[in-house]
Amino acid sequence: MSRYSAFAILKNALTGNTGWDRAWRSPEPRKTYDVVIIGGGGHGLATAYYLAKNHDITNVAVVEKGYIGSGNVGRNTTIVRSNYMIDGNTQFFEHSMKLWEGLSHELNFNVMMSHRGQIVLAHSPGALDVLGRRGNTMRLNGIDAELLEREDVMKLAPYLDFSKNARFPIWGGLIQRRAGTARHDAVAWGYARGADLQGVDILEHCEVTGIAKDGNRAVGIETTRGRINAGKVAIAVAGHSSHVAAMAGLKLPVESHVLQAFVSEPLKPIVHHVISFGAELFYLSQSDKGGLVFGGHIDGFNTYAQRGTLPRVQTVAECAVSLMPFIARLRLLRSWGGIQDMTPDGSPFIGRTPVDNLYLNGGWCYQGFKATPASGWTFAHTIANDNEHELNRCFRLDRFKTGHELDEFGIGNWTYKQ
Amino acid sequence: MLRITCPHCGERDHTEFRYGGDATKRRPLHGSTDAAEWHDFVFVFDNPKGWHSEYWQHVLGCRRWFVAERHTVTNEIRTTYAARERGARS
Amino acid sequence: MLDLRSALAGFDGPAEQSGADGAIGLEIGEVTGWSLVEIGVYPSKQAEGERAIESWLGTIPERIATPTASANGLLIRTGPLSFWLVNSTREATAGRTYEAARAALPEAVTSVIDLTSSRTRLFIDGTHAADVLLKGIPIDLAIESFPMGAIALTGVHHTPILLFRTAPDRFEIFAMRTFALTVLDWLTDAALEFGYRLRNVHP
Amino acid sequence: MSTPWNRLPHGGRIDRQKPISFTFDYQRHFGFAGDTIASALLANGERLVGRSFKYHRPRGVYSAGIEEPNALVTVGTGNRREPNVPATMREISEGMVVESQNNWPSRTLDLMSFNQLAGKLISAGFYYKTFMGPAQKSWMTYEPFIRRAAGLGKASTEPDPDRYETRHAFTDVLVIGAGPAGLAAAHAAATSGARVVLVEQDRELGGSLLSEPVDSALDQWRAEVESDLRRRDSLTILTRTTAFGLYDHNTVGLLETRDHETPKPESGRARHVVVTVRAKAIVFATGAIERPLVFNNNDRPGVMLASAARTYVSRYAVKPGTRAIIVTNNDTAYRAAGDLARAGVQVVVADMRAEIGSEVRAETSAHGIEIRTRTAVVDVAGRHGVHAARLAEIDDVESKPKYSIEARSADLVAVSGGWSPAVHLTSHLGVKPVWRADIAAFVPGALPETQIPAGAVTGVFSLNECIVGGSEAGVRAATMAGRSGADPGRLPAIPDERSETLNLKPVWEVSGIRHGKAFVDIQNDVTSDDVRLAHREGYRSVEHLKRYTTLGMGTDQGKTSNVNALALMAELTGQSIEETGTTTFRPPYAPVTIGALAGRAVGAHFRPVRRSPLDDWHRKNGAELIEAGPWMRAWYYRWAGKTPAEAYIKEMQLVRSAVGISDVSTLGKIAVEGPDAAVFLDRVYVNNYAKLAVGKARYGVMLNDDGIAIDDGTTTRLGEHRYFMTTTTAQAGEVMSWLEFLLEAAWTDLDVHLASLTDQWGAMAVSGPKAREALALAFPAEDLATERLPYMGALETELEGVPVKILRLSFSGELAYEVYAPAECTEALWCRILEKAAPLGIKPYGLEALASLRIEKGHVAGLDLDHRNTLYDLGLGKMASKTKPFIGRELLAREAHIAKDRWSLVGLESREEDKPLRGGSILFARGDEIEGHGRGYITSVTWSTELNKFIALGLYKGGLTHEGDDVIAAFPLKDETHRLRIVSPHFIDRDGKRLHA
Ligand SMILES: Cc1cc2nc3c(=O)[nH]c(=O)nc-3n(C[C@H](O)[C@H](O)[C@H](O)COP(=O)(O)OP(=O)(O)OC[C@H]3O[C@@H](n4cnc5c(N)ncnc54)[C@H](O)[C@@H]3O)c2cc1C
Ligand SMILES: NC(=O)c1ccc[n+]([C@@H]2O[C@H](COP(=O)([O-])OP(=O)(O)OC[C@H]3O[C@@H](n4cnc5c(N)ncnc54)[C@H](O)[C@@H]3O)[C@@H](O)[C@H]2O)c1
Ligand SMILES: Cc1cc2nc3c(=O)[nH]c(=O)nc-3n(C[C@H](O)[C@H](O)[C@H](O)COP(=O)(O)O)c2cc1C
Ligand SMILES: [Zn+2]
Repeated sequence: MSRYSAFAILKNALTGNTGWDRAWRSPEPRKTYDVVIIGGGGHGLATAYYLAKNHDITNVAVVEKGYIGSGNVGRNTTIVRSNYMIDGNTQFFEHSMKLWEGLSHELNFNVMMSHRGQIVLAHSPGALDVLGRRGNTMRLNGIDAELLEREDVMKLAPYLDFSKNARFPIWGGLIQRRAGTARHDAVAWGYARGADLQGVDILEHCEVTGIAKDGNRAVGIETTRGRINAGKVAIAVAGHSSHVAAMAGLKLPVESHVLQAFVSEPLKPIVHHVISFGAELFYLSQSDKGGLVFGGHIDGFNTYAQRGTLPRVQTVAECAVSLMPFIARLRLLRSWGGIQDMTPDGSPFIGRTPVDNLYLNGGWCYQGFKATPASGWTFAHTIANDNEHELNRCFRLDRFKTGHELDEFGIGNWTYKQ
Repeated sequence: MLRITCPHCGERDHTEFRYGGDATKRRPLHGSTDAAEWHDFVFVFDNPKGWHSEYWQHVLGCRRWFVAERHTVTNEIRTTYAARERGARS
Repeated sequence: MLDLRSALAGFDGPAEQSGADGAIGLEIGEVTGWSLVEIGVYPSKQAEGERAIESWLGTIPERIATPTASANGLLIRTGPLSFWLVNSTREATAGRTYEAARAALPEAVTSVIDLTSSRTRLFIDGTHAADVLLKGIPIDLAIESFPMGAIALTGVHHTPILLFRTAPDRFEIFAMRTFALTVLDWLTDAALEFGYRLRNVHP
Repeated sequence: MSTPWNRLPHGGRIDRQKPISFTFDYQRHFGFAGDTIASALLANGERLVGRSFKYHRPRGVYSAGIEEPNALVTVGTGNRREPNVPATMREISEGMVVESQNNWPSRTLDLMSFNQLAGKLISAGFYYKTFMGPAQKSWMTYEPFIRRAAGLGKASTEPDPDRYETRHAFTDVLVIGAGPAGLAAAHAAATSGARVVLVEQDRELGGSLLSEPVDSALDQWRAEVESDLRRRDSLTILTRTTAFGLYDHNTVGLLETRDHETPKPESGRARHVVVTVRAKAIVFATGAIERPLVFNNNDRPGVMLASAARTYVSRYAVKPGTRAIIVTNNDTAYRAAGDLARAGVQVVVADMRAEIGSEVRAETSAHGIEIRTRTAVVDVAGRHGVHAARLAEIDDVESKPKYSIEARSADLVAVSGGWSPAVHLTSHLGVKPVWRADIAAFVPGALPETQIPAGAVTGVFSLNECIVGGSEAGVRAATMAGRSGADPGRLPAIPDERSETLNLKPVWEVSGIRHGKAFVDIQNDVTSDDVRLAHREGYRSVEHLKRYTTLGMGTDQGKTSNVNALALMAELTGQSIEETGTTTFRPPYAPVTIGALAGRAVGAHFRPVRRSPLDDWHRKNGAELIEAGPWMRAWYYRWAGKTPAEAYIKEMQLVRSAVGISDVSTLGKIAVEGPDAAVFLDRVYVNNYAKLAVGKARYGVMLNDDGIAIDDGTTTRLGEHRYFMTTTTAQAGEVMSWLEFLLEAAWTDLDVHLASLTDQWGAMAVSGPKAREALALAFPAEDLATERLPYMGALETELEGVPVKILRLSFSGELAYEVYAPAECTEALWCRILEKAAPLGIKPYGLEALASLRIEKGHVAGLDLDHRNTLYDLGLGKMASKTKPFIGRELLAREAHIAKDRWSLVGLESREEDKPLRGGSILFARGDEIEGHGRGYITSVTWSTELNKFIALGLYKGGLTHEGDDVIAAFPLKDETHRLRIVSPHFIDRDGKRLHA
């Protein structure tokens, strides 16, 4: 397997690029693995990587029904940040940010983590207080954050609507400079390659159709490529969590909703940060390829159809033009949808389930991409030790029974309104 | 666009409605002290890939709540009826 | 009596605008001098309630889309258990209609609520009236689908309205009072390309 | 004005009476009405129109339609600057400013262009393999360079001054595409009695017929059908309108453009409009798009699709070259050959097939066209424009070039690799297109019966069949729309026509030459080598191929490139094309103006404004307004100061010392009426309502099923079965829906009727020690004495014939009343009170003072009620009834919710005189390390005019069990800390003397 480097690129350029190998193998499934991970998204692949890397568990398969990265890891708006204020979330997402910082190096795969900064806007004095609380909590936990006055925002993003015409004027904002974007597909591919190098089998086009149990213990999976036995089974299927968990007889606090994302035609650099509107859910950044990548609210009804409705495209465009009026003349190039696993409190699950040897990672709502490294890291820990790590203890599946909700945004128990 | 037939107003854009979640769940009797029952009712969803009975309210319309049976993979809606009729139908 | 104030008094747009071709194609304005009472029928008393209404007014509309006329005004069904009685005479806010309705309908089966102040009644009149409305109202306004006299409960610009076709080219909009000015802003803006003149709006 | 260089003297669908001048890269050019930028540039001899995305290679016009991968230009200047406009679609207009893109300093000398080796260095995916070191975050060093090199056009950062709109439409039948199939479908559907909308992205109707010579029999047929359709009232024709997306339940998004009108925004005419059509049935008559061939340097200016070459000659009367080589693997390119030859172009056809039909041969031989079978173009010479092509004989079986290679001088290489039906829209809802090996193309998959494809999109090639198919589709669509039985009508007879054949021999790439680049995706600079590299590295699924190489991800979304790419991949993997499949088709079919998607819901019109009945008064009487959700509210009044900080203190002082009046009309108000109203309220509120006396009000709190507090407010019993509920401003809508839900879905046996009264009643709070006096002056006839109207008492009365409600409630902690009047009379009543009570010094106070007064009183609101807090957290635990169940009771009792150390409501008093205190500060006990999440935080702060210091409400671990503790509020964002003491949240009037006064 060739190591990636500038030198390797030069050498290969001279030989017609014929020296590169497969980034990951395409093996036949073995009969038995120590751990089978269902779902070749960011979290499943990262989990496999850290199982091998941190826990020396390498007899692992990642089972993916389509191609790896075909799920939300390959269709999200790529925002990475750690501006969380609820105890538990703060530490987890900051751990993730730390892993992001070294990820390209660690994986020997450039995931293009761009720490270009994220600006969250406030449109009233009250909203600025709320951001104050968030920013203060971040600072007190060693996370960078700066409060911005209206004038500061104007300097950083002069193209926003600062006119009298703005329905929701900009009062200020909060910037996390280490926040930014990463190249979504590269995250899947980088972890896949990293896991593969350590012996993990990545089984694509292999859909899980059943989970085999012996009593209350998970012992394997049924797939479209046959039965695979497993010491432990881990679910990381994002929008399909309920569907797969049901194969083991579990019902989850999850509703699946479609979230759309959008990209404009490619442009020369114009937006240099991640910008988050404060009046409605809307966020935008410019990809390295030049497209303005943006998104908004879920369409608002549960669905597994990986496509959105036109009215949502329009409300998102309304936010875009209202926030940055220059965008009106530009064109939408493509829109797509991803199925999100929405939970009652907007926070995820990483941990054990009522079924022995069956683990669940899901319920990521809008925020699973930034969580990918820490999610894999802690999930691997939980699988390896049959116990939660301190960092994912708050993400227990049974937290609603005890009242340990983690409601980061204070929206309340309405999955479809979040 | 989903085109949803309000049992009282007829077929409209889904933007006139608000989605209200799973309609198959049985609300515990008022005053039930069974916490587990409440937990499941409030927090746990079938979330099926397939036919789903769900509540909608015609907020930009007659404001009435009703049940729609919709397929969550194709988004096809096979029937709608007033929420008040749910007891009779299921 | 205390002065009545129109919700549109704060309108600060132009009272008249010619359209892209220089013409003034539409009239937009407020209908004043009417009252509105909501009648709610209690669910377990639906039959009784509807009978009471029918015996008082001599009519009961079957469907929301098709209101019926009565001696006390237009009776509109607004849902399975609710009606609006729109009387086209103005009788102050605690008007006779409310009192008459309360007196005519038994309290045990109906609730009667004066909503006269809660709505602002706008109209738009002109060949392009439907074209203007279609910029924001997702209702098929072709005359076959939405004939004269038809009613729809729907929305425009995120606010709920009752839409009423009073002539092939004339519509009325019952808008929420607190949103009425926004709706008028919306209407005049949408009408701009055809030109409009305001009627009975007095900033 | 002399006729431009490449313009033919006659013909074309241009209006020679209407010359138009425009500039391209500052150089003046002329064209005619009817020209696109591309046709005009070609007419003026401009072949090089821009640079490519990655390698910055010189590029020219490649097509004549929406599929254009190359000729993207920037149109307009200043705030109307519009990047990435396909030159093949935009019509020229007088004075238009057109610029080429992606080059620096100019399109002829582009310093960013990369040489051969550099090209190999930056092959597909190279960036994944480098720029990783040496340290963490090193991408930050390289990214700016990569970003600058990428991207195409440059956008303006100024607001776009033009107007955009959206519109709704309804129809029986929507016909997409006005080629022969679409025209026939529209005709048939309309004559069957259906309402029809016919949309066409081009400015004219006719589709491929527009490339027929003007006034030919086919053109006349086209014109006749058009005028028939235009006469029909039941048919709406939208040209320059692209159907960009098929959505659920037969809704289709259209983009209607009016650039040719250059509409002025102030005239109310929109530049672009997004139309949402709901159709009972849809006919897809979207035609087919020609496919290129892959060979070395196939991207050079002067290489173009054969159909495009034909269109330029016939439709625009432009000669795209003088010596053309047409390279094809099918019959259709012979049309182009014939038309070019007729226009005086010297034509050689390099046909890759061994045999060609005699009919084809006969037709072309008449024009002295040289035909070479088994021949391919393998390379092209000429950087800024083709000047020669290399032909090679290919071997029949493998399509590999044999040795003999011959260079031919040529300035036009027209290519045809077959046709791809425009299946895009048919696939937007997930219906996968199916591969048809006989025509080497994807056709629509099995569609629902209300979606009917017709014409070339179904893989039909003869005009006759397209028309017949179109008519059938139109009738079927009308039937689906419930307009059956009527006579489908008759089209004008179709003129005799040559039979149309394809006879395609699939050849994807003519390889064999090992230097240079053979492009698959011309826009994104993806070469066949990149496809091979992706294969080698395992990016073999078409979706991986796409993402790794960026194939098909450009502005053209791979309309010309996708099939070639997946066919190459199929060859490499040994799978069939069917197994290989296509990438997912997604809306929009062609890029859509974002402004048009937003329409008028932007800027000040972004969201509706909700106005209190006093809004107008506030604006005219010195109020500063502020957004509060949808509402605009009076924030403070200028009588009290110029800044909010100054004003609210004066306003508070007025209320505490005399009397003030404040607009509280935004409160949610709900009539709850019926025999079961009391039972209902008892269930939804934690406290008891059944026993509330008529004429009395009570403060209540509502929980969600999960036990979290969602709203609070007072509810007044006005009659035995008549209650008047108020809710918080923010939650009014939610509460109404929730109550309706409970009655319709949970407790259908309760006889309760609800009505929103928020708009019916305006409301004002009259507060302060002189409040009673003030009201007495305004209501001289009322007895307002405490005996008659005690604290929490209610009064329904009239003032000059207007119904008024007076509730003795207090948010400020002072003696206070809420006075309600019908919204129409609210201003009159407000003015009456101001006028009558003027001797008492009454003045209005705003939202800021209102909030500050309630903090002094210790009332929770807004930020404290953020869906995270339980009743106990808010210090309201005592309200929970022990005698009756209420919503949320069971889950409120969950262990974490009743834990003793939860963060709960406390009052906080400043211990430092001259330091500001801020909301959002984090609280710590004295002696704590100032780090982590602290023990709580401050929700709201005010200067207390009573205590002459900053006070605050906050949530603190353990709550009031810590009363008297000194704590620290940290605000690290401003490097501030502040010493505070925990106190009761009721800073004033703890014994309620003022309230009950
Ligand atoms: C439009 C959109 C925008 C978003 N934007 C952001 C953002 O800006 N920042 C952020 O942090 N997060 C964002 N998210 C959320 C984030 O993308 C997800 O939370 C995260 O990717 C989920 O984890 P994953 O990568 O493992 O999921 P996925 O990539 O979805 O992986 C799950 C995999 O499981 C596979 N699978 C499912 N069922 C089976 C089965 N039966 N057998 C085998 N395999 C199966 C799926 O095919 C899929 O590949 C966004 C999400 C969407 C949809
Ligand atoms: N099938 C083939 O491969 C092929 C090849 C060459 C020529 N032809 C000939 O082409 C003709 C085919 O007729 P036809 O009517 O099926 O196709 P057409 O190409 O003549 O017409 C299709 C029309 O649809 C329009 N269109 C496509 N997508 C659209 C969209 N999303 N929104 C709005 N407009 C859109 C196009 O602008 C075009 O005018 C026949 O004369 C046939 O002989 C067919
Ligand atoms: C961050 C990001 C940027 C994207 N940029 C582009 C782009 O420039 N061009 C494009 O065609 N698609 C772009 N896409 C969308 C993909 O083509 C694709 O639609 C998306 O990954 C979902 O996959 P699907 O459409 O195959 O279901 C982008 C996607 C993401 C997540
Ligand atoms: Zn309805």
